[in-house]
Amino acid sequence: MIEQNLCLLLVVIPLIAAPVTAMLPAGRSPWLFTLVITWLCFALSIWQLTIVLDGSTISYELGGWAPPWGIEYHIDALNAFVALIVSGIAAITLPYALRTVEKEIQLQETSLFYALFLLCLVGLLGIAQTGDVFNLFVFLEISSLSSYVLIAMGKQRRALTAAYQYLIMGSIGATFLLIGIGLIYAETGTLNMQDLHQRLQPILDHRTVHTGFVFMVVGIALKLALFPLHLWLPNAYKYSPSAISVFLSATATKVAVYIMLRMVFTVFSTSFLKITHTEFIFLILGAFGVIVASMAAIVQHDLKRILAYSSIAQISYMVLGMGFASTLGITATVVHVFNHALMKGALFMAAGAIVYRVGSSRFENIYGIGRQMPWTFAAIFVSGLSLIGIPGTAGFISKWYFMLAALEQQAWLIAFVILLGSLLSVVYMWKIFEALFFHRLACTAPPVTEAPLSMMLPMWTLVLANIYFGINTELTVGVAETAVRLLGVTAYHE
Amino acid sequence: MSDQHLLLLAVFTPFAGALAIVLFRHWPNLRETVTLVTAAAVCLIVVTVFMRFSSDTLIAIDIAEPLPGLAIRFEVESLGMLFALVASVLWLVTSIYAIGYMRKHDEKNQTRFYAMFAIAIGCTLGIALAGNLFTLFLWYEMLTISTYPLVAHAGNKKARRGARTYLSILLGTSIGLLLPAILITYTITGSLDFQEGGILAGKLDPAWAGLLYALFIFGIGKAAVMPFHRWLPAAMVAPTPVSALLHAVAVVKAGVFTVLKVTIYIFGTDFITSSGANDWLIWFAGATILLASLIAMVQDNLKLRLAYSTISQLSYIVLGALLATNMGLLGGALHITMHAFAKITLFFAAGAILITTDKSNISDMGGLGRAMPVTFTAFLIGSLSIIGLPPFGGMWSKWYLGMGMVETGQWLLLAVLLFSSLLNIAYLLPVPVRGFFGKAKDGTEYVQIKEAPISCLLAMVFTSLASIVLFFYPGPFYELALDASGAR
Amino acid sequence: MKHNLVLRFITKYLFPVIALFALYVQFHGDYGPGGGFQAGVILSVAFILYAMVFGMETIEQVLPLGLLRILASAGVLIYSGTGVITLLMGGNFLDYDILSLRPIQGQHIGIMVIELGVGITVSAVMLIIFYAFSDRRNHD
Amino acid sequence: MIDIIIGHYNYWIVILLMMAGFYTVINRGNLIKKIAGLNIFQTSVFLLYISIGYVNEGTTPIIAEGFTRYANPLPHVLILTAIVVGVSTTALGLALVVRIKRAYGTIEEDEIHDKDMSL
Repeated sequence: MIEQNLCLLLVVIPLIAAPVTAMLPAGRSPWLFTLVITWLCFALSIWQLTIVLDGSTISYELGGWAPPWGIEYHIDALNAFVALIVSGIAAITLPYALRTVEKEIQLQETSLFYALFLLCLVGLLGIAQTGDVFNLFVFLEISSLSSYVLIAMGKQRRALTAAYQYLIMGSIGATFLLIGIGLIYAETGTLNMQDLHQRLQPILDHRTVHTGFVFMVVGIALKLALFPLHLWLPNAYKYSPSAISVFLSATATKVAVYIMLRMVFTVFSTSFLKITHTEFIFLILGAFGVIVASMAAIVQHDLKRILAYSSIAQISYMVLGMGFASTLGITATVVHVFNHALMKGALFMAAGAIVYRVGSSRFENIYGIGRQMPWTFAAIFVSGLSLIGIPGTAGFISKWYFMLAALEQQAWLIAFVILLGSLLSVVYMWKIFEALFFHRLACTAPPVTEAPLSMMLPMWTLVLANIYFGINTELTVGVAETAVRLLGVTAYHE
Repeated sequence: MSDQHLLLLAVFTPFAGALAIVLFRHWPNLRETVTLVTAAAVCLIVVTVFMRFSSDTLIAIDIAEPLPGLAIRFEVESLGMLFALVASVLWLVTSIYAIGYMRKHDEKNQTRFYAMFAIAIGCTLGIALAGNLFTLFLWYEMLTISTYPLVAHAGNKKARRGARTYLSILLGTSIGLLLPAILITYTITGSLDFQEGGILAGKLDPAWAGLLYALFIFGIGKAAVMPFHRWLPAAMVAPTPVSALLHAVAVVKAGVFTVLKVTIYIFGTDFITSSGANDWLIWFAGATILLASLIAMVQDNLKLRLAYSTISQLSYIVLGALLATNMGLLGGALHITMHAFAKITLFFAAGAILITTDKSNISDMGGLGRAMPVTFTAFLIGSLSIIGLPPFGGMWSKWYLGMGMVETGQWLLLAVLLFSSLLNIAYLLPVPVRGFFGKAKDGTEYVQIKEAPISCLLAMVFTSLASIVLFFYPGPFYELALDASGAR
Repeated sequence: MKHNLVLRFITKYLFPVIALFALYVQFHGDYGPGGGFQAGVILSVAFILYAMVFGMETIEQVLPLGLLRILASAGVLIYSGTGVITLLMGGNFLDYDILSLRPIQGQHIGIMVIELGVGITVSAVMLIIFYAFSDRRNHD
Repeated sequence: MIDIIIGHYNYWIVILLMMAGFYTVINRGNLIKKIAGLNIFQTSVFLLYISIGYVNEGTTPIIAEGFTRYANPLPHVLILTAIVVGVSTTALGLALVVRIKRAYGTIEEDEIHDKDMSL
């Protein structure tokens, strides 16, 4: 019985757990309960992935209403992979969250915090699972609304303005998406993704379809912080509570990338992309994003802000991959979604550990801190290398595929941009390394000790995963290739 | 223990050693014992591999396959064996030297130093034993990163700036030039295996071969071909043992080793000569030899002078590769060994002078030789070997390089080679001459200055004697180089 | 507004009417326009009107914030719980047909319970929002 | 031509509202006005959906004798959900504004910016 309802349970379990958590008394019990739930989801998502790994699909009709009337959950390798990333990161974030939340969130708000965390998880998992575009919009808003609140729970007052800014931008993005969905619906009369794909093919040249597509892409681009619509992101990641920085940076934008992939390649199609020349827009924006965001990262003086800008640059890589619209390009994007979740998760965890001990992530307060927190520094170092794309780490695998995709199409300029982005990331990561390790201590800072074990373990799990998935890529590349095949993307031909 | 696992053992023993060093950080004597034991063990393992190695059996092992068709693969072949032997033997010597040096000089963070040193050697062995270009690149990058903390060891502003230059040039060239070169090779051939005769022949349009070859030559920044040589002088802010082993032997030789590997096994000498890929690159190497020698002449800081000398000598090897003839390759491969033993002697001597007298400028060294005869004699032997005079090992490599040039009729390059030998005399010999016969500026006679600690002396004497022995008995290295160059 | 007799009088008598209308909308939603969303809002309007005229304290005695939070959560639980029950009975999630022997009756039962959950949550959340915005005593 | 303009009057209203709302969101510095603008913006989308679902001479989609043409109920259902989302967004936005006012003492964007910069 569990197996046949698997894809649904993944959404329903946290959905039921969220209100229960909200009713639990403040303290550690909400944390424990959430921990159990997230690990359960993680286990289920692994199970789900094993089922669809061979390229098969699962279809589930909510309420027994067959598509196109009812909502259908349609799971293939890509969905299951994204669900795995989301639930995996949630599962690894929770042990980490315990201590930071005790320090950063008022005691009486803990149960609400964890309830919102679960709601955010519901939203993100729902996006990954659903096969219905409107349902996707609803889940997107569930996750966004809860993340606005979670960000606003940050300690500094600027968390409020950051959350407000995110709320305005996010709502505009969601509304654009809604307009797009409405126009497409008006043309086709269906909301089911598979169905949409079928019905859109004959009318790909209709102007309404084009308009709807544009609205959708702009809306999603806002959510995934695609340059130049990225302005909400740095503050949102910087001022949110540490655990939320970790969770959102590793999942929220990645899920938005997934939405973009789904909309562009499943709902519309590669040929539509080519007709409308959207791939050039992706390539241009992606290239600018890589360079501009990396340069912006270099001039920051705050650990978390550097990481946030670097996230924007990395997302731009994923958009570049979509712009190639070839098997290799999309494989690179999907692999990077996973790898980037690993590296940014680890980096933000380490940043959170420093904030936990020092209370700030500004360079002038954390100079030389790496000598007092050697393990945290080592974590930043290794995952930083992964971000740069040093061979032997997960980041290298993604860079390798991006480069292959670029070379395949002889897009020398884009290949140059990818390499330049790598070099720029060397610059900003080394700025961090030097500040944390080789700079002399900030004179006013009292000595600190290493972060607690409950934070260290999840951090190092992710760091080691960075190395493991740099050496064994059976899972990442294997899933990505299956997923890409199902997306109907073909290899590049001249 | 099977042969294949010996390879893994050779590469990963230094890493285990580094771990043990960190664990014993509170007991300096134990820590240094661990260093020595690990170095000896690695040396033993590599020698064992050498004993069991013959050119017709293949010793190879794959440990993982991160990318389809690209395994992390270790494999022994002649050139790699040669490099591994040099690196592991010299690590043992340097460890002995380093203990005396670090204690006498009262360096801070010695645990970090020894641990990172061991890791760097592990990476070097990884490069030496890499079974394909992908694995080689992996260890190449790891070597850059693991040596960064060693360069920045002092932690002051000057060290940080030097280390930044070091890192940005090495990572910049490897990511910006070498990685695309590898990717292009992979896109064209679908493989990165090392193969006799190369993998590119017949698949790459000869017109583009020169460009790709240039990407490789300049991308391998560790070979320090101008204009990407700035990192080597910058790295001289590191403690002397680091300069000695890493920046005279391991790191730079890893660079030229990669150049040789790419030349022999990726391009293949025939393809290079037939496509003319080396036509204009040769002049970069030639120019580097001359310019670096000229710059070395005007350096007063001994370590800097040696650094520029290294740059010039490295280009000998690159030149040997670029000639793409058997003799040239033979000379280049031999020069890896000969230059290693000679140059490390010079650095040891420079370090010994620094820790006992606190002098690093050549102009201050007048008369010091009479107080430190062993050190200066070792320096003299090293210099003569580098200049290429008999009876010192350095003669052989220059001999074969010269033969290669004669063979290809590159008379101008031969002139460069000979002229630079003269320059070698001009910038190396003044140091011992001044030491033995000169006078201190203020006329003091150094009576209270003694020789460096005994472990430093031992290391110096060993390497300088080795330079002499290698003239009379270049046996194993010559055989390996002969195999690798295909001159047999 | 303590002295505005007319307002107080009307409010008092309007309250049950509004509440009753809310219940009508709630349960008639099965056959005509209506349902939990609308009913929940209408019901909360009754309380909000009362609070505006008679003061927050009176409402808070009946519906303290803690209770509202539990109600809001409970509504969601009723909704998702129904889905889980259909799962346990062997159907798909929210497959009401299974709730009774006759599918049509099952549909009736299902939608009733679901809408009840929606109604409870919506009215509780509306009141929580109202509390949050009106309760400024401790801050200004 | 005139037919097209008049015949699609619902779209003109939608576009007008959309632009007005969007302009307000972008141009106004007052945080409350921004949210009001956002609301107008969203409402225009609701209108768009509802007018899409309208069928000429159709009635409300409730089965009753004598009526055969119904409006498409699906957009209405969807928009009901979207309205709830919109309400939640508005409530959350306003709650944030209250907190911001409490923390900064103002709800004007430029003044908040000045206060952040002066730190």
